[in-house]
Amino acid sequence: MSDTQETEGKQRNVKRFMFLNRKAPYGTIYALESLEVVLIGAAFDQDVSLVFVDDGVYQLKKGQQSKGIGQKNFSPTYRALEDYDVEKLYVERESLEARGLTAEDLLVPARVLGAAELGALMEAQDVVLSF
Amino acid sequence: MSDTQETEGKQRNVKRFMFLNRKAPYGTIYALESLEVVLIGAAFDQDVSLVFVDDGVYQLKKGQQSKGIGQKNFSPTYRALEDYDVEKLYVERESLEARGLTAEDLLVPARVLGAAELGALMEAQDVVLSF
Amino acid sequence: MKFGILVNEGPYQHQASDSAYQFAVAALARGHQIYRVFFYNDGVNNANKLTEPPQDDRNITRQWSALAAEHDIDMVVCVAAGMRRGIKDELLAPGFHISGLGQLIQAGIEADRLVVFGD
Amino acid sequence: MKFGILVNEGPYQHQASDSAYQFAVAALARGHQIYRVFFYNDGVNNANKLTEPPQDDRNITRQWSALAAEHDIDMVVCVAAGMRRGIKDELLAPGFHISGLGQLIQAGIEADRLVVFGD
Amino acid sequence: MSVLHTTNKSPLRTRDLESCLRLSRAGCGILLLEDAVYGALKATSAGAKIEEAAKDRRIYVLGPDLAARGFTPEQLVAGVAVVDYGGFVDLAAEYHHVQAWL
Amino acid sequence: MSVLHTTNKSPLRTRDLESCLRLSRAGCGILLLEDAVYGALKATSAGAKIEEAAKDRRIYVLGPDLAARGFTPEQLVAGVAVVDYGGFVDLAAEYHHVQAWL
Repeated sequence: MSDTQETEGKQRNVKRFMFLNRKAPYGTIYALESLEVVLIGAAFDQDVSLVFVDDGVYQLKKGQQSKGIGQKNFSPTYRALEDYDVEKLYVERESLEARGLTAEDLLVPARVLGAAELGALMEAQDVVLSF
Repeated sequence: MSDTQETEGKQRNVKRFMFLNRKAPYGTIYALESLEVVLIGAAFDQDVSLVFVDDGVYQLKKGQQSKGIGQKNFSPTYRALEDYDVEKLYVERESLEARGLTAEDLLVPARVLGAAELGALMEAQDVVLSF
Repeated sequence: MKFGILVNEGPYQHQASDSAYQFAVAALARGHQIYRVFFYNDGVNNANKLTEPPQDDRNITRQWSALAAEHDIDMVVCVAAGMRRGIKDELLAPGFHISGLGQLIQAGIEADRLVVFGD
Repeated sequence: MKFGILVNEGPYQHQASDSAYQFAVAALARGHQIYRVFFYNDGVNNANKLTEPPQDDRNITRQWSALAAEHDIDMVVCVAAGMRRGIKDELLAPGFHISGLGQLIQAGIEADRLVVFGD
Repeated sequence: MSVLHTTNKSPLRTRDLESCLRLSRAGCGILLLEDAVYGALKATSAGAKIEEAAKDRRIYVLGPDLAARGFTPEQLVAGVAVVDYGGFVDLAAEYHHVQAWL
Repeated sequence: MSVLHTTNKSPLRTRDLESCLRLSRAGCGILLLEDAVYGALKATSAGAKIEEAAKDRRIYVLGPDLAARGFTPEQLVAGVAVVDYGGFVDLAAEYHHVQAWL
């Protein structure tokens, strides 16, 4: 990494990127295309967080079976994020509770944060990508 | 009309068409493109009603000045509807009240109906076009 | 029974076109007729023949074209909405054709039911 | 200051592209730089050179092209989102070019601010 | 038969379902499809409203949309019926007209 | 400076503003643009929430969007500032980053 710094003649640029996901899957494409950005973004060695708020928490719901609507079930890709070293997944507690869900309903481990903590996390970012 | 009936060899087909408008203008195109359907539809001599519910009532708000957002102010077209013999405009009372508006805030005369009456009107339609 | 279908959203971004397609397939399977599918608002983007989604995804445009060919369905792309969004004759996939909004009203008059899919 | 802009919706259907354009114009008027405008999701439809809205309406695609020409702005259409929606090289209006999602991340890294416009 | 109302937005995101319930009448049908299926889950606050509405209206949920989102019919409130696309077509034919709450 | 939040949906239609208010913090800025400008009107129920939020957050309304929709700054709740696109740019530069509530 220090090689890169010297080559570029400046401090290596690591920013805190947050992907803010607030929409349900399948009804719109945002969940899927957000995930596609995350996968590409993983190659850039930035500090990446994925946040699931409101209906975005439904993206991580276990047991999705989308054959009947003619769409591909892309939810297994969330499980592959670990292989891309994307490991910071956060879910808002209030959003889960409003939907009667718990961390056990989710297909990947995600840290559950209350609104106050999550708000602080949002404030600590450099770049927020919303879909 | 009876000429037409004889020519076509069947009873003339007059249906009750309702245009259901529930979205604010400018933020999305639905209000404008709904109005374009109404203008074309007027030539078909059907029984046409326009209904404004929820944020749709904002479509009729007086005083729209859209130059600053680079969009055309299309609200004067609602005033032209009369020339097309489109005269049945309905606004839901509950939607107006939730927005602190009265019939005086609207740029065209529209009949204000409570939810119960409007629900009955909806039931009496043959075709509902939603945008 | 004769169904008319109105599609107000483009492919992929919203589920509207998928739902409309599934509805049409099911209606035909039930022995009903599709009088016309009218594409309006961003719905006109469904007619773009250049669409090429990933191999493991459905090609919505091609699905509509195939259904129209098999069942001789009239698929109309609104000329005004299409002009606004750059969907013109040279871009149309098989089975789609461009016409005026009158075709939508006509569908409302002639079909027994008009079913709207949008956002 | 260097701004990056992300546009997630197509022209006309939503105000997102209009707002993004007005923001870009204002930023340039303030002496800022637009590092890149990235078109993603239905935002890729902004690049369609065939768009031809009514004469009394703005032509959003042409507005972007003119702004890019005047200020030498990099306008990137996402290749994957574009393929999915049929926005390919042959359809691109002047100033737009197709590239990968890496260009969006790069904009996040290089620009001082990334501002997102969508629905 | 009266109207078949359709609504396709999550009631946790938009207020479409509220308006549909306010303006629909006894005897009508309401079909929840796409993201609207979340509204009929026991676990959400919308569920109680749907259960109440089911007393004088017929509530339908599009099964393929429910399954896509990882839920099962058992997780729906009482009094709602699950249909597939063929069932949707049957309903559209059965009611006098179809009204979408977009 | 902390975050500039932006929200563009009418709070009478979606719940985006609620989430923005729930998750934003004291000292941040919130810019209402496009259809979100309706939320800052005195006449709507959202207005009271905005007025409350204005106590520890800076609330901005995009003037051109307000005018397009036929309303004037006088019709906004107390404590909100009206900005034009240039003002939006200034805010985006002033705050540490911009977060859109889509």
